[in-house]
Amino acid sequence: MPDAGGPLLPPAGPAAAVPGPAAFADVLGWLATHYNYAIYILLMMIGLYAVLAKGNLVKKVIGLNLLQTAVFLFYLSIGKIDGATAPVVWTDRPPGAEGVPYENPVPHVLMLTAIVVGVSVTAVALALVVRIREAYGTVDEGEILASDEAQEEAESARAEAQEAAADAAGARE
Amino acid sequence: MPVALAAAVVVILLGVLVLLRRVIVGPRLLDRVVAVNVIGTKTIILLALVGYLAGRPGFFLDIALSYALINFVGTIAVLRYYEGRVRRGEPVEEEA
Amino acid sequence: MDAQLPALVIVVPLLAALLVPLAGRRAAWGLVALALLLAFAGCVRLLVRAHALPEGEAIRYALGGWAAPVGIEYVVDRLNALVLTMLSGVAFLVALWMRRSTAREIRPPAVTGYYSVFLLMAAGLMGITITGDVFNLYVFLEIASITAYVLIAMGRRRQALYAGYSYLILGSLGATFILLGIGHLYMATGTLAMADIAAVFAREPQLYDSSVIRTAFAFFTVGLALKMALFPLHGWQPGAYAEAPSATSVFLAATATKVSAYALYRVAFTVFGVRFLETGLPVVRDALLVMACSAIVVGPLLAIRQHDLKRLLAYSSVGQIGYVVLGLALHNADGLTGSFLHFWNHAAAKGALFCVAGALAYRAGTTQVAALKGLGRRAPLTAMLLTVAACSMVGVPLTAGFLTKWYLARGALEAGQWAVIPVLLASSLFTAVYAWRLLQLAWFADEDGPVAEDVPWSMRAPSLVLGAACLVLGVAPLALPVAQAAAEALL
Amino acid sequence: MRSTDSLIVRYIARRSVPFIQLYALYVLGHGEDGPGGGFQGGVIFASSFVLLGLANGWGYGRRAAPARLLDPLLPLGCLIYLGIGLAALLAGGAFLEYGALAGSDDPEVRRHWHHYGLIGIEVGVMVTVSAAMATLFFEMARPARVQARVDRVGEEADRA
Repeated sequence: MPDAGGPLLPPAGPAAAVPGPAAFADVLGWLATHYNYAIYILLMMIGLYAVLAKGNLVKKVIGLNLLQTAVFLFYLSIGKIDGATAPVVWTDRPPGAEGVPYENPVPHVLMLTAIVVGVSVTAVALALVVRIREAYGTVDEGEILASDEAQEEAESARAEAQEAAADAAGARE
Repeated sequence: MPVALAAAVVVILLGVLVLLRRVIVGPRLLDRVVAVNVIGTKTIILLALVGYLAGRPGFFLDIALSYALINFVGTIAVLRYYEGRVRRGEPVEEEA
Repeated sequence: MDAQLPALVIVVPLLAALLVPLAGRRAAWGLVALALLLAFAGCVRLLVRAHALPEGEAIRYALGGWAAPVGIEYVVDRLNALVLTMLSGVAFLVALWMRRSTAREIRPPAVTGYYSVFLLMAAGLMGITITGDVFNLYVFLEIASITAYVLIAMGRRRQALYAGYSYLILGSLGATFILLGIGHLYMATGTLAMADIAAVFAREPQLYDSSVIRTAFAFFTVGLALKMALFPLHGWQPGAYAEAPSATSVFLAATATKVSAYALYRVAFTVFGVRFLETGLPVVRDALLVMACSAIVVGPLLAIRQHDLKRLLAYSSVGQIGYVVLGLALHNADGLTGSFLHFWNHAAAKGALFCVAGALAYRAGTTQVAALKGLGRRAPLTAMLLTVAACSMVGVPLTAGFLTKWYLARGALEAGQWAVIPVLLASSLFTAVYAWRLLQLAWFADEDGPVAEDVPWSMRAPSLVLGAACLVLGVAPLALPVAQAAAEALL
Repeated sequence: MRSTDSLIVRYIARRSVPFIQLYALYVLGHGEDGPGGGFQGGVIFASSFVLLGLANGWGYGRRAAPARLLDPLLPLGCLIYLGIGLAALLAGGAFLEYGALAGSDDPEVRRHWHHYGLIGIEVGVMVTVSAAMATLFFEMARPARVQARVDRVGEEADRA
């Protein structure tokens, strides 16, 4: 398991500067010991892609959730201790398990809070999407923007027509 | 004993892999739903096995129980979605 | 009770937020105003107490009786006492102001809910300011943000829904980055209390070279820049301010983004330490300098082109947040003083301007700039308010905005950043262009609008207090010693 | 949302509600020495209403958990939490320092009261979480015809 607080990147030696078999081995070694970072970054990028590139508002929310889950995994992986047990008081320890340490409970607690926050954000987001669907009849970002634009144009055209009519009335008087 | 438990875990994980194929390829929505549901059932067993492996079955079983409940409600929710589309005569399968 | 004040200023609005839905429609507004008045009184008392303490000390309050590295701690020092006073003061004034405005803009069954969420947001913003724990900061940041999404989406037009949604997506993205920053910080230092992290840095200065710490700081900066709508990341902000109900716009524009800016100050100076800005990751400091300067120029430039008053003011806020961040990038006493002064100055000026927009929406039913025509004749007090606040935004001497620019300019000279001076001048020029357009319409356009009366006094009085603050803060050296003390305490 | 066609699903959903709620209370009580507590118990409690709504139709579930019951419960749970915190503050401790509720300095008594305080706030959390989760489900799954009725009532109130 990766050690918390260890160097994120392999030491930059001369081998790392020139891409070659040695640098490749370095990257592999980094992956072998720090695969939790690789996984969380990969998940985060998938989520980020969904948030930025998808036009469907619900899919954006799913992407956001993926992003948050990636962060949860990152936190939990930094709290992991090799061979440790779940951080809940273990009263009936069997013989031979006296020396087993607990995992770091702090990241777990933090993520419990973060999950609640994430659920609240998702709830608000979905409620907004429901209301948007009622107001616009679609959940597609492009269609919503186009609909807004059409409305603005119609409004400004109406205002101009009114002004022109008022001017004409003023000219007659 | 731990060896047998670990072997069981491996077998179940293999089963999950096989089921994942069914989730991804389909072909029908119902296939996917059933496959996901079976994966859920396997997860419950997996949780229990991990509990015994860790030597602390007591609260891993609690988690397994809660998971079973959520799995049940979740499956019903997905099937209700399916039922609603069938009732309204909307297409249920994704077009290829 | 005095010892319990740091907890009470948060708990009282929170308690009122829960009581409002139970109290029923009649008692709701009184409860909101009372809770925020109590919170304001508490914050003023905290400000006085924080300044009575010797240099470098702070009021500390351990929640649940658990002392700092284990439990969550509330800390009030000179800097956040200043922000707290601004926050609760503006919240109280907006609470007074919003009764008539919400009655017109929010559907009656939703009004108590609106009040409740408003109080939650005020409590969340004050929580961000007062907490001494980085994870608690994240939680309060999310409370304030989630309530802000709701308050924005309650606007009358359907565009408000989409504006709220866009803010939600980008705000949550920012919050996730902040959460990652906290995670990296915890990974490297093993603690979450701000004072404790600072102690770890003091003990092990080699941590400044660690890539984990640098990543953490980069995540904090990007996340908070998104939350405060710093220039290239301001996309969510104009729509949100323009479509929100008037009371939301006033409160958000006067406080919300500045609290995120405060959080960046807190993280950069208290948690990482000023030395980290200089030696650890100077590239972030330079990037902030460039972002702040471009915000200061581009914000008013974009504002000139707007036809909707609220959207115009929103773009001007994009520029104004640049002033608040500039002090961080300069990190010397004068620069920080200028930025801290701006916490109060901008709250007063922008709050007053959005009050004018709200009054316009209340009377004329529109916020188009063209609706300002003849305001000087129809509503002379509101027009005076517009004039004073606009002058303060431009930075006319004897108004509050001038002091900000003066100290920022001095700070820039001291830091050797000559390029900042033309940036400040250009921004004043551009601001003057759109301010002149507003004033010319209000005073010299000779067309009478359809409405011949001003807004009710319950709306006029709080906005006049904000407008008066623009003048008082500019003429009487009231805020200056407070801001200078806060700046010296940080360095 | 109409009820499902399957009699079996409807019947099982109805009959399992009390068991789910009992299990939720068990999870709540177990928060101190196992995986459980207010959040988890609250979500499981709410899932019983969600199940009812899913299987037996929106109206059936909503009658079991009506809005006029859930809406006051939402702030009430938080008020229990804050109230205990403030009670500790009034008893001379810090905010949320449950031990101070004992009113005595005996560490043994304080420890007991610490537990009572903890259980009290867990109950508050459970009330709010279960009410919030059930409200979320019922509001988002609200059928169009109910929505239309709510809008009509709102407009009438607007005019009044």
